[in-house]
Amino acid sequence: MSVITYRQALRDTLRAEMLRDDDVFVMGEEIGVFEGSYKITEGLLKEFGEKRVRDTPIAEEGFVGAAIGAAMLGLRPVVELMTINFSLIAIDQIVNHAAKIYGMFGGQTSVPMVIRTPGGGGQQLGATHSQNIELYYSFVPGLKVLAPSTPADAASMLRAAVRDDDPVLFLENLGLYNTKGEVPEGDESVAEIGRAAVTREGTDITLIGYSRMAMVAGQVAERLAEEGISVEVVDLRSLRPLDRETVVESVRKTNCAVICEDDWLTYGIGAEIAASIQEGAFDYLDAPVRRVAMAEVPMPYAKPLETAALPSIDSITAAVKETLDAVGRRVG
Amino acid sequence: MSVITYRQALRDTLRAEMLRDDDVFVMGEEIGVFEGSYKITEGLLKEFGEKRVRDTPIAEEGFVGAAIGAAMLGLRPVVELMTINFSLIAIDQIVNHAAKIYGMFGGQTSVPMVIRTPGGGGQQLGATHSQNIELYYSFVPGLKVLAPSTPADAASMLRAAVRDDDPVLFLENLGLYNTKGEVPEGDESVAEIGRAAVTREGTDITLIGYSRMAMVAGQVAERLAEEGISVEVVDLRSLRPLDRETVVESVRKTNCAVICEDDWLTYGIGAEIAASIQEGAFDYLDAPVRRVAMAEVPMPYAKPLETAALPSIDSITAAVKETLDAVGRRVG
Amino acid sequence: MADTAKPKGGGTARSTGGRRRSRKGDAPLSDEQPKVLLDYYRQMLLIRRFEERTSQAYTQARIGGYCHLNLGEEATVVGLMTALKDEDYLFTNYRDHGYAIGKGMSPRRVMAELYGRSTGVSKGWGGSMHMYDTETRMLGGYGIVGGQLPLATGAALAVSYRGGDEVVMCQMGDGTTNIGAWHESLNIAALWNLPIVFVVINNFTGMGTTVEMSSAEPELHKRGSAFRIEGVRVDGRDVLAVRDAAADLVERARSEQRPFLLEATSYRMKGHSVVDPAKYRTDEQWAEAKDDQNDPLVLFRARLTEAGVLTEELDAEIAESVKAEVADAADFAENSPHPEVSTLFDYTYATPVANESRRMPADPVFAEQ
Amino acid sequence: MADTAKPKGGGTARSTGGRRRSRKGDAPLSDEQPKVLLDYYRQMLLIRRFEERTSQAYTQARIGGYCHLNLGEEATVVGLMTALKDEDYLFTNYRDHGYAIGKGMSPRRVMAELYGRSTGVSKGWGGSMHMYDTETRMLGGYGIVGGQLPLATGAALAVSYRGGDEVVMCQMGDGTTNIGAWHESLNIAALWNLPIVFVVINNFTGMGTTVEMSSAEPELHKRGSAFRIEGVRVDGRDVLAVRDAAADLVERARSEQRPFLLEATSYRMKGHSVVDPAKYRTDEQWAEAKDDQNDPLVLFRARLTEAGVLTEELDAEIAESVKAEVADAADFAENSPHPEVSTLFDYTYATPVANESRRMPADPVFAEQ
Ligand SMILES: Cc1ncc(C[n+]2csc(CCOP(=O)(O)OP(=O)(O)O)c2C)c(N)n1
Ligand SMILES: Cc1ncc(C[n+]2csc(CCOP(=O)(O)OP(=O)(O)O)c2C)c(N)n1
Ligand SMILES: [Mg+2]
Ligand SMILES: [Mg+2]
Repeated sequence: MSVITYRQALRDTLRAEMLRDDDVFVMGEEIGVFEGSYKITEGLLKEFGEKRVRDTPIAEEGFVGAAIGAAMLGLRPVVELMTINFSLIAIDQIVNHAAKIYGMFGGQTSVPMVIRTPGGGGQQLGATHSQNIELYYSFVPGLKVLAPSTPADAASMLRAAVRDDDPVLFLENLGLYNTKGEVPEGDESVAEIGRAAVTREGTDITLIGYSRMAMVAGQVAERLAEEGISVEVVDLRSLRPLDRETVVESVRKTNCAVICEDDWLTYGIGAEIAASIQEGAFDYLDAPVRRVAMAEVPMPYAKPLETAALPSIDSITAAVKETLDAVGRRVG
Repeated sequence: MSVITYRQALRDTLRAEMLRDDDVFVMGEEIGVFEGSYKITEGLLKEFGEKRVRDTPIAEEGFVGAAIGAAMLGLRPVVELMTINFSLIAIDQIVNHAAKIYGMFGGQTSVPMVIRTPGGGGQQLGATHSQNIELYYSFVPGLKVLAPSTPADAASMLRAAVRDDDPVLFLENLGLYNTKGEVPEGDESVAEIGRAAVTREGTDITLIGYSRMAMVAGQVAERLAEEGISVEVVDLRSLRPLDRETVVESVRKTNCAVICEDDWLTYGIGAEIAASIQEGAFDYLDAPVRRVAMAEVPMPYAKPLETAALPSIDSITAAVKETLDAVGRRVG
Repeated sequence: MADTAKPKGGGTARSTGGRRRSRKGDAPLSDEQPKVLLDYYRQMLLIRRFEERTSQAYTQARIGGYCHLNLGEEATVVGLMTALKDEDYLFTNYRDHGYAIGKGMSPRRVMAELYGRSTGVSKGWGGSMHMYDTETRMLGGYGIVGGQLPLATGAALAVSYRGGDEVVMCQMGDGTTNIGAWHESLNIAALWNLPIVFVVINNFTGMGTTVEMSSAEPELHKRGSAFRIEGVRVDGRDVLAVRDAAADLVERARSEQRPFLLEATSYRMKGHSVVDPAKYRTDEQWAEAKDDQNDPLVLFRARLTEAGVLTEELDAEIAESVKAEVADAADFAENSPHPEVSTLFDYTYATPVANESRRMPADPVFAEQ
Repeated sequence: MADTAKPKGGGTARSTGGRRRSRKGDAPLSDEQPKVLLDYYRQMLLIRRFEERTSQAYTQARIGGYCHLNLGEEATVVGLMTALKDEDYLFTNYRDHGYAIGKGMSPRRVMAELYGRSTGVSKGWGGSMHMYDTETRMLGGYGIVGGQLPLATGAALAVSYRGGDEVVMCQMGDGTTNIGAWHESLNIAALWNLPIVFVVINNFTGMGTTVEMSSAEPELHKRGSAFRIEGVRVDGRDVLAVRDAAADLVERARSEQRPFLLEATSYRMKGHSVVDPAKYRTDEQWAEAKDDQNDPLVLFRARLTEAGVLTEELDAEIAESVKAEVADAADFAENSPHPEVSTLFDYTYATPVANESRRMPADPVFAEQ
């Protein structure tokens, strides 16, 4: 067991996958000479050279599309999009091409590629740089969307993504890069795509999150444990496919649920989770499923406004307590 | 009262708005010389000339962005995107610019523009031309998203969109253009943005749709009425803002609901509706809210596959009946 | 007629040695092999008749969706396809029937695709706009304008990455040179020295919008200048000129490992797609589109006849054989099975995955589990 | 020092008549008005000191988000802004502090924006990357690379639609010339004869990626050729050369009603943003960036001194006044109020609307109703 950062887990895994398979290569803006905006690719150019670590022009549509084309011929590109906000320039290639090529041509050619990109917010980056739009990809059949919240998951899920034959949107998070966690020494495990995980067992209420909010959910559970409230935490891990069964099973046990997400509430990821819970655990639910999400505004730059707009340990805690109140099961 | 097509209602309204206000102009691919892929702009070039009816190059990002810039200076462009599928090329301009400019700069400049675009499917257009991705815009604060289902609504809502000072995504539908409906002669009514409508009253169940599926919902209700089942139909009309109150009020009365939509189910528009209903009418719900939506595949070209993948009067009827069975209230 | 009897697009041409010469369109035919010339002629006629049949089948609702034809562009299609080796890759736009045939797919399977049958080249999943065949290396017709450009660039990247000898050809229309993907793709191809030839079929119009209305530099072959990419314009009515120009650039892309740009001017004989009556065309535009002098088949027939390569008898024979082949293709399509509804979820993912949705519209969300 | 005392970006220059002359960078200063030259000098120094202060405040966490400076680009900024009339419009990228000041915003309100205060030019909603001011017609700094190009083109369309006399200037970096929006925007501007000048600030690098690595035609002013847009390259270290070149193109855009392209080469003195130590720079690149010969302030100071326009005394005086102005700006920012949380929902929509979400994260969905 060693304790490493989420960033380190990604970097180590990328490197190992490149060593394992010559067809794996990385491309993106500023990933070579600059070593990555968030330094995930640090050292790779030096080790692997320009052929396998490709600095691209600022042309998201062009280089994401080029990665798709290269994947059609059997290479396994891992593309970095500097942040998910910039993916909007490449989204036609992702949604209308990467996601369609296997089906539209009757299963003749798969598209084995990974698009790594961080979401996040809370860094005063302003309206265009603080969006969490994983929804756009999670909605699309033909894509797989992974959203690990721990270094161990980051490693095993990135391994799975690189080895999978379909296009995978691999969601990272600015707020997770420096977080640390245990990763088994010499771990070679490959996560199964499409599986959520109960990351903390509990009996009073189910708290659901993914990516950074799965970590925050754990912190909320920790805090509520001190008040004697037993929170079960579900980390979705995979947004497409979505593991409804694990979520619903938990709610059947706890009889109530709160979802925390840092995208916007209306039509956000949590909407599907809530809709699924009411459909799959209707007879078990003792209170409405609540969602805690970002305020629905273009994110302001000013710190007090940004802080107010984002979900926090406090706001999630409040929603959990109110839900427990509603079912008359408040413990603390 | 005159009975006209949805297409005619749009065309008449566009023309009237252009006559009313010199700052209103239309632009898009093939809308002038070609008179529009779906002939909504037929005759406009001849009447208004090239200045106000602008054929653009195939450059969705460029001309949508240009419309935004023109709107910042106070013009009121009405842009046509040939189908919503092609909006993915312009989405960065819509989401990162049109939706942000008012807020990001502290409310200094509004962006009074309309983007008209049809969704739809069921025409064997294949995977890249059969998507319903209004979700992408409905998710974004700063945008308004309208989805009329009748000629009368098409007219009054387009009027509202053109006169509104914010960017409006105006969703039309290939399957509605030839449908007919009554529009009051000389009608000048301006719809209130953000309001759903109960388009048919009923007592047994609430059936919710928008755009073409609101029309289909009406047909389902009609058919079920023959079996003695009283369906209340809610047409969402506005996807952003979303009128949850009207939906929830109906469900509080009928105690159960089905949503029909022709986008994909997981994370689709219906997810938010179901999530909102369970939150707003929790104590009134006698059965889970069901959703009938498109199968989650890249849409195949072959007719039998396409037909199977799409929601239909039959599949919606089945879901309604199963829901009524579940609440033990099946009448017919 | 068995579809194996059809001469493959690039096949016959590859046996000739004359492709590298950059010859004028009206150069004498004396140093061409008659067999090869007749093969071109037959291919052009095959595409003409195939498209006419397509148009008819569309009108009879045997074919759905959008349907864009290569009528008037036969010399361009055949000339381009002849310039490629079997192992070279092709990406096109949605106006792709002729290319599919020219690259070597059997007309039977192309027609079956149009009919949406499981014997179609894309198993009925693609339709008119989305012909694809791994074997003949046509890596797809694409319906999003410009969508194929980044993909083709990426295919060339893969070739270069592996040190391969193949060239990628990326076909598109004139209107496509105005979209951002054009700029990003050509820039990347030039920066990374990729073996790709971008081919613009300039039929002078997008749907109804002319090149002058949409391209600030209407001499499209010059637009490579923004990337230091050499561009050539060729008369797309002349199959030999197209072949020579294309072969020259394809071979240079192969040996020099860098991208080139080819513009072929030709006339779209009909509307943008089968349903388009092209009412917007001016009298002058119609005259041009209908002028025999702009019909590649009329032109080539005259030239072959004049050179004594084609006799009236031979022409009738070829016409008969082409007619039979097209009829056979339509019969094959008509008699092929529709895809089974049970296959609806077969092609969402190549790697099977837990919790994938296989829900039919009427199913509740939890029925599947 | 009251912020009204600051000479407005374009203000002083507009009183001179010499802007149209296309003069070499090292032409004699004899036919320039000393007052005007000193104004340029002061503005350049103001931007230099302002950015140094910005950098410091960022390090002290008074400023958040990303923060990109104009250090090394002062001559370019001032030269460009001087070429514009008050009524002309400006769009820039995120490297926009200097432009905001140059176009006429008070340093106070620019600094307050950086501090995220409600007295900021964008009321604290924009931050470093998003300076905006209706009055001075700077219509925004934009953080999405290339995002401003279609917008600026549209602003020029509005001017043209109304038959106005204004010109739009659209600034961007060298790396931005590789994105699709560049192509689409320049093409549209040329097709529709729009009065706009696209200005590329070529500081030879994106973040760490050089122009040669990212642009297949690295002589960026030549890329207008794909649209028949005339392009000019100017030495961005020389404020007068930039002014002349820019004024020439701005006035031609005004009178000829068509777009132009201007490339200004200059040196980015520091990293891409305040947090970037630019470790990737080679020794040679660092030498270049630090070379006094590439520092526009050093160059202009020497030239003014040599011409007798600037004395040591005057220089000290200007330095003092600039220092005071920057300190005043920082004080003003520091003492300005933060926006109230109660204003969070004030700027989602310009036209109020039924059922708009005004939900705080902890609120249930139906609390608001
Ligand atoms: C991104 C996108 N925008 C618009 C369309 C609609 N559309 C289909 S074909 C076409 C015209 C294309 O013209 P050109 O590139 O010249 O090809 P041609 O049809 O003449 O072969 C348009 C606008 C589309 N399919 N994709
Ligand atoms: C669409 C998009 N892609 C990537 C980025 C990240 N990014 C910000 S600045 C920058 C480099 C821009 O270089 P250049 O255009 O030369 O401007 P400079 O910073 O040198 O002034 C990049 C890649 C972005 N903001 N937007
Ligand atoms: Mg064309
Ligand atoms: Mg730069």
